[in-house]
Amino acid sequence: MKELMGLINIEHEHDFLEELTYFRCGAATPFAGRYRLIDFTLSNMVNSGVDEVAVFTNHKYRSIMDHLSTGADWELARRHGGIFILPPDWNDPSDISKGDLRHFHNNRDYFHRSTAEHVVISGSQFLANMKYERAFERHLETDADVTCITVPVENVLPEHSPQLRINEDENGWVTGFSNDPENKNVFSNVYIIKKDLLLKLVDQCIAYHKDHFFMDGIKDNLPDLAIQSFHYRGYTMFINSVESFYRNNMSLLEPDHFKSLFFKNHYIRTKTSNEPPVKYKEDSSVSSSMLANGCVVEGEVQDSVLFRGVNVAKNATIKNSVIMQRCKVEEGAYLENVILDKDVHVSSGQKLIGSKEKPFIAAKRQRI
Amino acid sequence: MKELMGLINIEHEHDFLEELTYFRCGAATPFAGRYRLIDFTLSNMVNSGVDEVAVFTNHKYRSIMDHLSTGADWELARRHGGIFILPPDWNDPSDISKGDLRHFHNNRDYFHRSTAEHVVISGSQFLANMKYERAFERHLETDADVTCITVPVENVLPEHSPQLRINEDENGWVTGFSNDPENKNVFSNVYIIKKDLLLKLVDQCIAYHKDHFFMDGIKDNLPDLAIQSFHYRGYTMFINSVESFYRNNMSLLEPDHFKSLFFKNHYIRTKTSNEPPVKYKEDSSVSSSMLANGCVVEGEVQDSVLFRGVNVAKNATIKNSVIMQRCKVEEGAYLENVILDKDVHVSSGQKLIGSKEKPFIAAKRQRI
Amino acid sequence: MKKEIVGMLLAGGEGKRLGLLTKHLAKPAVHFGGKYRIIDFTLSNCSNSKIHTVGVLTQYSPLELNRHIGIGKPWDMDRQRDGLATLSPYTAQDGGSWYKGTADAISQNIHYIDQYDPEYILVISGDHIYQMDYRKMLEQHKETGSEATISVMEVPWDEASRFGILNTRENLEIYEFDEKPANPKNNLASMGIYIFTWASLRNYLIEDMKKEDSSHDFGKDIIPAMLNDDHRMFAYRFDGYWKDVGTVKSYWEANMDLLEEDLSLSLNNREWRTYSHDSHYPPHYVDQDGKVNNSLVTSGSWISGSVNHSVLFERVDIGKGSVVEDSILHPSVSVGSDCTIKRAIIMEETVIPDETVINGEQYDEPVVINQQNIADFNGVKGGR
Amino acid sequence: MKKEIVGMLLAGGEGKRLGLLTKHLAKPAVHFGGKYRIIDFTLSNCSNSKIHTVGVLTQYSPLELNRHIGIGKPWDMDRQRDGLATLSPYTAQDGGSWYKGTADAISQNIHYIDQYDPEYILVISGDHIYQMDYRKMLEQHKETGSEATISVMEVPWDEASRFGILNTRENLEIYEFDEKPANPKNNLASMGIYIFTWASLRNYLIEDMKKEDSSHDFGKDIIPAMLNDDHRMFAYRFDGYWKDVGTVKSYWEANMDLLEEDLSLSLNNREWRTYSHDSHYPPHYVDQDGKVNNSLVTSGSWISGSVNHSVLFERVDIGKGSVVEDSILHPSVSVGSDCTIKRAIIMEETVIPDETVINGEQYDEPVVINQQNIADFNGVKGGR
Repeated sequence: MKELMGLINIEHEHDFLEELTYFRCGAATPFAGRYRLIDFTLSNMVNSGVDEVAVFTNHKYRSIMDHLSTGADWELARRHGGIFILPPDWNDPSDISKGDLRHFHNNRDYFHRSTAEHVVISGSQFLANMKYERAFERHLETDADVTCITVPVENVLPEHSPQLRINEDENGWVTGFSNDPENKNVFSNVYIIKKDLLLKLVDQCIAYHKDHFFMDGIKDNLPDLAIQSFHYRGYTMFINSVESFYRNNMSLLEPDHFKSLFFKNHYIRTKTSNEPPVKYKEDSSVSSSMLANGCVVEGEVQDSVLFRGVNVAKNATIKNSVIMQRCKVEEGAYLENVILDKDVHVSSGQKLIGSKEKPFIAAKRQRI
Repeated sequence: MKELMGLINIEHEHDFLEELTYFRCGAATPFAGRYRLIDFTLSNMVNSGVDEVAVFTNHKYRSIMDHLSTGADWELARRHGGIFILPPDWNDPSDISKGDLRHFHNNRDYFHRSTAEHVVISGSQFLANMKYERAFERHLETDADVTCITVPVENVLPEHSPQLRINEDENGWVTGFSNDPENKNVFSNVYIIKKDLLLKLVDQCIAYHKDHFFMDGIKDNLPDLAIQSFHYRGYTMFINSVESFYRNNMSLLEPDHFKSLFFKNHYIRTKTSNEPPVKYKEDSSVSSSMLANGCVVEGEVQDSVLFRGVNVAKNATIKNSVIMQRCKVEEGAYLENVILDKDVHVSSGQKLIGSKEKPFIAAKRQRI
Repeated sequence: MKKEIVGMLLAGGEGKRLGLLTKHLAKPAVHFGGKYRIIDFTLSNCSNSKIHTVGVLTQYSPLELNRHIGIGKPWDMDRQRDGLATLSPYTAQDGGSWYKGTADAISQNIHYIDQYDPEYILVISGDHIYQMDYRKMLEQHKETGSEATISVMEVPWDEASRFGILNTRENLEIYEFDEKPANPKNNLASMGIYIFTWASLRNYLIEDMKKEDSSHDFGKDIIPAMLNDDHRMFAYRFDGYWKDVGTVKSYWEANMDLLEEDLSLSLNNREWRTYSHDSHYPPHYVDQDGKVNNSLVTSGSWISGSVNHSVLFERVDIGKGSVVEDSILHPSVSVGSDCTIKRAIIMEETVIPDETVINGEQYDEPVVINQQNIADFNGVKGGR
Repeated sequence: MKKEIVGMLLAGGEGKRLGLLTKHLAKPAVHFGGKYRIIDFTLSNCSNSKIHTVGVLTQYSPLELNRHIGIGKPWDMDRQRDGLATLSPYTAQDGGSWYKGTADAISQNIHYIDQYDPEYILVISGDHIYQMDYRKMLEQHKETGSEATISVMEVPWDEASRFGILNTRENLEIYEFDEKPANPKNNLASMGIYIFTWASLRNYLIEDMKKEDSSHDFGKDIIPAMLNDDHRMFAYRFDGYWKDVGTVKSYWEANMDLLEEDLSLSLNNREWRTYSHDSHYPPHYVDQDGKVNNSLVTSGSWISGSVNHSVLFERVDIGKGSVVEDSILHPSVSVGSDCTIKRAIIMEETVIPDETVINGEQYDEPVVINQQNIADFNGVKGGR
């Protein structure tokens, strides 16, 4: 099998999560109890046998560096290959590249030093538990220049609207890209491309002062390229707004969704920690909720996501909420439709209620 | 013993090495066959039992990140403590700090989470193989607020001129800082400070819009602080110009200097590699030179420093030169007073001659 | 490379009284406390006490134990010149021999210890559950100028005859060691934690190796020999939680102890963490029918039934209508629907069919269940 | 966790014929080639062949060997669910036993292999020097549909009677194994590198364990038994450099071979790196009186004398006026001034006084010197 190398490119992703992304980039947003958004894509690559992955980061990259660290938790702490976290640090005065092309241009080494002939490229906002093997096989069989992974959705949701839609012929060849809201064939922003072609398109984009590799280099070159569309039909999410973030956390609490995402395929890897098991006390009452290790629960938790190390005191109630790492909810507090960022401390007797459409959000380290 | 934490602050160091620092910061400059400048300070800290070290980097920090990586080669890849490479990545719109105070302000966490009560702070341009234990003992004994390590030099060299000079009384208390060229008591830019005081001075500097922690926070507060001067009398170097870089490389080739720096104390740690032993062939002729692993030598090498993986072909001659990693010097080439950066390829028969005062420099990856 | 103190962790015992639990597994590697193995507690003690040079002596079924400890990464012991070393029996030019007793295991590895030229040596067992700062014990050892310091805890007088009792003077200097005395003179029981001055112990070990009638055991041979020679030896008092998990019953009790509110040992203590490996399982899920009280539950589990006063390891499934009480469920145990499980220890990967009833309350010890013996214990539903 | 192929690396042999070199050291851990240990070559072969699940079977004096291999970091084998495992002799409920032969060592670790449910198993020794892509051998194994594939190299016909010779048909199918045949029918010698189809080997191992008269050896028992049952077995031809460093002479020769210009094995090959640990010693230094030709010299060394056709490990000092020729100097050897050393192997940390003369040319084998025996070999200067 010809080998595949990976690239996670978050240069063009904006920080959509209001208070939650003041100090971290979108890709580093905590999700589903113990993960960050980027874990899903990175795990998919690793689980597909990709053992070199570069991450093109934008600003606020410290959050990504801290999380991914050496890559050891993804089995990517290798002497050769492994993970390459590439923040923007460029010092070539003669460099004329723009947008994400600056990354491609300044990190050419990454592509040259590998023997892989194809690259799988992804953002961080499309979440699924999938392997790329089948798409890659198809890519090779059809000898496509590029293979785009698409999701045929049943209902178009708000988070689909910024995604490109793909038109294709009966053999899966892409005939057009658009943002047509009627088209339910949603592009996942994951694609496989021949490495030689990638390098050629990078040169071309730079020469013509372009600033977006996919839009300018691939989409606008469609007439000259053979692009396949590969349909993925498993459980998927697009997270690109507070609303989609909250709704998808809640939606994951449906047993079927939870099982599809976490138990259907390989496990999603994330940064490991030292948290002990969850301690349930005498009077705890928990239902339809997921709890990460390190929590201590004495109160009531319903339809909620608790990250690592959350403390829920006696008679406290948490409903339809997302409570991030090490939050403390004291006696008698009542939370409904709430998102608490890390280390928030809710005092005894407090009542916080948001709406399903617009949850109440508390930023990191607040005391309420 | 009260514990000591470390900080390497290279924010105010400029990239003095012309072509050699176009793409790397000064602290990452290769030196003495297999090291980078920063290795000396970092090793001194580790060899003194310091097991948490932060590095405040400036621009071009990728070179530092690549070199230090997880810190494993310095035994600093720890689950708790270890190394913290902190590039400038700040996103707090309310932050009013300036200069290196931005680092101190945005990385307060680093100081708070440690139980150490004192911090040893250093730049990267002062090179020695020393332990800080004795200076620290003295710091505690005298209950100094700050202890500055100074070097009483015999001959003032050009590289000493940017360094502060220290006046002290008979008990070692600092009475003044200056740049007086007559004063031979040169400040090494290494000092130990009480952590509480450090945090207090940081607040004060920020409140008054200062931009240089040592100059504004310590030097200008001398009347209010009890500052000790601790004399270090071992072999030392200051590297802050091409001239001092080259001269000190050459000076290290004196057996006494080499032994003082490398065999008198602990070993200087650096990034490990996989290079095989140096292969000397039939006709090689080498004298008064240091050679790092991975070299293959068939020609003549005199009074020179060869980094890892350098190839010296038959009848090639290298004199008084510094040849960095993986350079190839082909048959019959003649090099004298030359600095070659990494991966330079000198073709057969070429003649490159610089002067002792101004060596010939070739930037990375050139073919000559 | 000189070290002040080197730890020697005895992890080779068979743990016969743990029955099925140690049939194919070294006792220190037995699962404990919802995500740990027994040895994690002593290794974490070393790490938290900043003793990073530790030899782990293994002999019995060490495969999983070795895989678990590796080169000690979770305990920050993966170091270049010191760190953790696994010391298993080996052959040399004069042949090889198995470790014949606790002291013999150390004796056969004198060359390992000598590499570090230590002043002191800490000898501990990998099968006790406790959180202890060995540095404090070392400080006392140095202050008293002892040749040996033995950690002790007070036991109720009426139980003292079940322990190795140290008879001490008022200043805690030991003058006599009583193994399971019929009429105890004291109630300070040895916890099997020793600090020795290495130069002194080294001689006793070499002497002991020569004695054919010796059982090569610290408690039975080395300590009495040292006392006999009137060496200065002190007891070190420990007041915290300590438990030898040597039997199925004590193993079960120690797990259940973790559910107590005011235990001095806490897995949630951030100043004294218990380190182990972490998995990549998702957070556990309690569905709308699930009910959990007074229990530990770990990543990857799925609770549709009722769990009370139990310890559940990773990836445990509890089916709808099932009731789990006073039980310990090892990793990847799957309990079907409408089961009742009481006072049982269910071993790794056991699949329990729907409507199974396992009631350990009728036995003296909690029952240990695996896939092979499950039928023997399956009672009739409602027959409790 | 399923793996296509698992490597089993035999590293427990005593290496008696290496004499002093293996007195306190497992043979695979003996220093080799200026900065390596013998086992680095096979471990690097595994790593370069992308076989990352490897069990290393140790038994004899494993302390340094264990420290060297750790959890396999230099070879990229420090992985969470597979990677490198050290498999030393252990006890189980039915007691314990030492590894009695190459096949027995594997048999006692069937449970280790079974964890990975492999299709194939690679059996190699930790005491051969060669660079080989096991994937190519595996490809042939699959293409031919063999039960066993044995790597072979051509040896000169007149030496064939010193080897285990495989008699093959034209397509390389093996029909007979001749251990040191008086009248060899073939000149293809077994290199002790086997790929087996695991399901098949597993049965033979279990059968072999039951045979009391078996020596439990691959060459003597398993292969003949398989041939006897008419299994499909093929030879795999290898043309590169291969050397068994089983004697002091062959050990010395293999080191000297590294100085050859056109050896097919190269430490400088960036496509097939030989991995090991690296040290923190500074670059080596050749002073104004130093002279080095045709040699390997490593970090931390200091050369003031003359070195010719020799292999110097880390931190070796050669004093002024000394001459070193045809010799191997292990780490931290210090040679005083005005010494002459010829055809000698000087062991770790030996300090050689000024004016010592060691001339190994007068002996059949190169001399092996350590601090204890140096006086026995010290000749009179000029007396050569």
